[in-house]
Amino acid sequence: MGVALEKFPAICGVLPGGSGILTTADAFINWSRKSSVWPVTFGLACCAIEMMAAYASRFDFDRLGVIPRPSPRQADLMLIAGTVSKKMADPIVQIYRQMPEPRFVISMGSCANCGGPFHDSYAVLKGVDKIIPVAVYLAGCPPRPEALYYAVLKLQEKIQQMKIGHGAGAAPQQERGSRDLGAP
Amino acid sequence: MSETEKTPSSSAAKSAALLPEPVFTEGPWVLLPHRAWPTEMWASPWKLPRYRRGAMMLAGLLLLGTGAALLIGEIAPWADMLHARLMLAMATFGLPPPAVMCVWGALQIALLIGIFILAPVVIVWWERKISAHIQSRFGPMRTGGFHGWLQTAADGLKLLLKENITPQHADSWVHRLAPAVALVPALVAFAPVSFGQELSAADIDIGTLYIFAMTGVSVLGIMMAGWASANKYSLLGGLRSAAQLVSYELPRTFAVVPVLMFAGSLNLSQIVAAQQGYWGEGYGFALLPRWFIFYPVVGQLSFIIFLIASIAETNRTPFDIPEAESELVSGFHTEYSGIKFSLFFMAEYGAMLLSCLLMASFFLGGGSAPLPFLRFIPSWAWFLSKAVVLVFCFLWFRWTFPRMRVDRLMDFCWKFLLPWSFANIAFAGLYLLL
Amino acid sequence: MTNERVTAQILAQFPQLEKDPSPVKDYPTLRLPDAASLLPVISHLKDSLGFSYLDMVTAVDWKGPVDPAGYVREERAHPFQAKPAAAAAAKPLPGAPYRDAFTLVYALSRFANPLKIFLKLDVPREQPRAASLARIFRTADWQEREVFDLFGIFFDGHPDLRRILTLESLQGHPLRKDYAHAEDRFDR
Amino acid sequence: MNTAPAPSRSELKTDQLFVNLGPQHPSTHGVLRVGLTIEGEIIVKAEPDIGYLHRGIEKLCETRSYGQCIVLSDRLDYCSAMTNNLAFCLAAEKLLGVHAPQRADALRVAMCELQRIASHLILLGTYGIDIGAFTPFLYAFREREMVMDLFEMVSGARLTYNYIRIGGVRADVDAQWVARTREFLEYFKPRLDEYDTLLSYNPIFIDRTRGVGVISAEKAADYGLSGPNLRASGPAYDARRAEPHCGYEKYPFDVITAESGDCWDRYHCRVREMRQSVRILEAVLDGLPGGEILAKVPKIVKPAPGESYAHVEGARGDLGVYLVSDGGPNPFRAHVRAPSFLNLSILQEIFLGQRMADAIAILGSLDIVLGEVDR
Repeated sequence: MGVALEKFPAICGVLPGGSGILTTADAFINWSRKSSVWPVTFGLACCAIEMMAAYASRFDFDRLGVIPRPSPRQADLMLIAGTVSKKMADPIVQIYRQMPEPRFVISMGSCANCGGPFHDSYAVLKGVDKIIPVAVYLAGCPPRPEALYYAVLKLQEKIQQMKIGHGAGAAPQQERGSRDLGAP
Repeated sequence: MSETEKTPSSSAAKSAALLPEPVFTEGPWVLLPHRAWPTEMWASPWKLPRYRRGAMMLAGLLLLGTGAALLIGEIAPWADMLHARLMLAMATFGLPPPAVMCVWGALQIALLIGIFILAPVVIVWWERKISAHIQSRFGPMRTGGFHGWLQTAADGLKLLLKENITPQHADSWVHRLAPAVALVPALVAFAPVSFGQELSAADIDIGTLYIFAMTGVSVLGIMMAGWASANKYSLLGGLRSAAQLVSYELPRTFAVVPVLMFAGSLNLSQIVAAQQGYWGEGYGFALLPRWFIFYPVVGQLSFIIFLIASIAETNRTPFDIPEAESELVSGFHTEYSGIKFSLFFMAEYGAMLLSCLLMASFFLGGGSAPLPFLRFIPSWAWFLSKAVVLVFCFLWFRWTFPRMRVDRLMDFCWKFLLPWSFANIAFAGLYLLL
Repeated sequence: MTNERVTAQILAQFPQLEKDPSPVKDYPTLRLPDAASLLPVISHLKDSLGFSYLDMVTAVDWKGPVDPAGYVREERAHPFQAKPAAAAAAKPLPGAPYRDAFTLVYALSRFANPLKIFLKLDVPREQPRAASLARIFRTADWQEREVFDLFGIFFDGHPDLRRILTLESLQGHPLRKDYAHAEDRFDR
Repeated sequence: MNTAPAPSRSELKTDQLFVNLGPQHPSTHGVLRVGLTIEGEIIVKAEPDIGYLHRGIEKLCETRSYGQCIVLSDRLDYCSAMTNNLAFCLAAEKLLGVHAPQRADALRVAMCELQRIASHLILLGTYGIDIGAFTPFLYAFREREMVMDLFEMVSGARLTYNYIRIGGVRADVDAQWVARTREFLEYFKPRLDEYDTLLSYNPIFIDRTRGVGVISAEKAADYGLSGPNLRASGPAYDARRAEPHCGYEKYPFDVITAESGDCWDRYHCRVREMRQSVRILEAVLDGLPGGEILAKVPKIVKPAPGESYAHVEGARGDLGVYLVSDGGPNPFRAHVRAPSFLNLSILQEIFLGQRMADAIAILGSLDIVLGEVDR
């Protein structure tokens, strides 16, 4: 399917009214992508508890169509929920590489953003964006589940602006950005 | 027990002796505004307007469905009419009858595939809603407006457009073939199912045998997936599932044997036909429908064995060992992404629907109404509603039970279900003898 | 007082032990004179006095105030701070018993007549070595590994003395006061 | 027909399989990695690999002031931050030689017991998921949210409270909070029975956990297990009884023990402990003393050179904090006796000979929090 999606903008380019088709396709594709953001079940530290709370009854992430998948192969989103220690950095990159395009990362909490309260520790990675590209940064230590909601809504806004004409999809642009990521 | 609650009076008296009277001081901070605690929900849910609204909505939906079914009526006459028109139209073009058969067959197949594709979409959404309501939450609410009814469609479209990864070390041909091998048998097995009066795509005489033969093939797909993924979790999941599916195939098949003995046929339509009528009809009042589930002892036993074995066959909790999330990540489909993963998903839900349809046919009288005065509702509506109730049971079990351990699972099958299904055949023979 | 009775009992058995001049507050604290007496004392405590539970094995590095080079400070200016906070080295404080030694601290408890007792053992900073308790208490296994990881104190007779918490590639032992962090590939 | 004798078990060529459990795995409760060598479904070797969440908290404490260290202590065992606060503050108070006022002590007890309920609820939920029942997780978190609300009322935070301070607590409670807590307790008691019907006495659940991962009392003490993991094996060692802090001796509660030390006992000890927490909470609220909530403590805490050790009964076991002061504003050395760390160390032994599925059940029943294991 990825191939078809890559060729699609070029095919539409030669068709009459191709841009209209592209826009409509964009609308549909983006709607489907933003409506079912599946995060990989993956928690690191304190924020993971708030992430669990967000899945649970009161906050109920399922309302937005967000359900956790245990396997990164079936996930779209990686929530970096907690402190990224240096020992954990390589596994995180590996998990990120196992995810299929399009994939997104929410850096949840101060620790994942910049090291947070452990910013001067010898064992903590100062920001997960040093190893993988991050779509949404979420402040707080830990952020409340409502804040995580807000982050997902922001991510949905971002997805809404994706265009297959720009190569967003199971497509080269993001692949260049992330698949060839040199191991730190 | 030592930890039983102390009576409040004694504990209060004791602490009062130790501590002075409680004093409250006012602080400078602001307390949170009132939050919705579940306490009022537990006190009396019917006092909550949203609870009443939800119940009314469900009742309305039920009435709407009944009304629609009444409007349409039996489908078989419509189909006959359509068939006659088609023959007439094609005869005017001078096409021979085999061509009509081809076109008619293609139409039937398209309809079945449509059901097969649509049913998982609806069932998955319904499962998410049911699980959510069991778990005191809402489930999908946003996608598509009304209660997230388009959620699964969005999921499916997204999965279709996701990158399709074949792992580097995987056996790529087997890896790609596995979802198809898992899906196609589940799809093909729908052919002989009788959806109502004279309503089956292929009314073949060995229908039951055919269905069991076909569903038996899908284990191959799961094993292929587990083996070809080059992932240890997948391998373990695939092996577990091979053992499980092959084992539970036996009690599942033997549980149907009494039904076949009573009906005297392997044809699903005739099995359903054998369950028409009511006990006590001869005396002027209808007590119970002559469904096989109401045959004393034999019927209930074979129904329960068939239900349990079907849950195991469709890899659902408490028998979801092949894809045990907390042990094997996602079991045999750990390495599958995008469309291939969704094919597995569809195969699972298709198999589940098939089991429910079979149970409705074998044990619940197919399209026959439970009581004579309800016969005005068309048979296909009865059939579907029975299947829907059974699907609900499947979902309900899934979200209630823990998972069994793999060795216990095998013990349960070989040491409990299988002997009882044999015994049940003997009971059925006794019953027929008397 | 059970505290004092138990302390007296132990002191009677092992006269070379002494009461610690700076005890852990509220608990009987004994100081071991040399590394050789560690195993006999602990065995005696376990076998004869019922201290069957090893609470804690840890260490203290007494070499002056902590070196700021052990912390990673970003070069870029902090929006709320003109300069990195810990750039200036902490001054040695008067009255603190700084010396060139590690102190190993052992805490043992017993369940019947609950009591906790602390044992201390000084090991030199050069060639820090002590006997491993892993043969007496299995819980010492991981705790000694942790002490080895963070302080670099070797435990003779330990079944599996490897790093447990930090990265394999980490240079030095972070909880030593003179630990200086070497920039690794993650800090860039 | 082939007449050759069937190969005996020893002649069959089998191969061992190395399975990497974690660091990203749905049921390792964080970032634990266990290297399992399995033969068929049986585990023949298990190597826990920890440190994936090592943040160097003990090192960081040496440049943070005592007040700032409380913030770090929150993040140790993030499922029960209150007890961590308490352990650190008790150790610092011993160094300083101050005592919290009576009302502060009562509030500390109340918060710690609420925290114990919240923490055990997390175990109850996640253990259900480990065994394959998803629904108890949602129920447990529904109740936990109410505790979070109560904490939010007094501290403003949901997870990392920084509420217990050196010399007392940060903020007082008012009548509304007390009423709310009572309301919660009344609501919570029947829920415990509900959990028992839904999960604890479910035949499949019992089948999965009874007789699995048995730890004898000697082995538990040998490995330094504490908390419910130890008590499930027999020894009735509870820091609240052995060395009462914050006036625990005034409140009625039973030390919950069990006999067999299997997974079910470890799980059910926690469920029964929640009942005891409810009892303690009711007693605390019945006799909440008046007065100050914070003792006179200098703005900059500079204890005289010395050492102190304080331990409390945290949700996961005997949580101790060992502080050394050199007279400066920062702790000279801070060590945390982390119960999860020691509870985890028994893994390498009890995993042997178990099935893969049981391994998950055992790991879940130990109730580890990686933040505390790795520190």
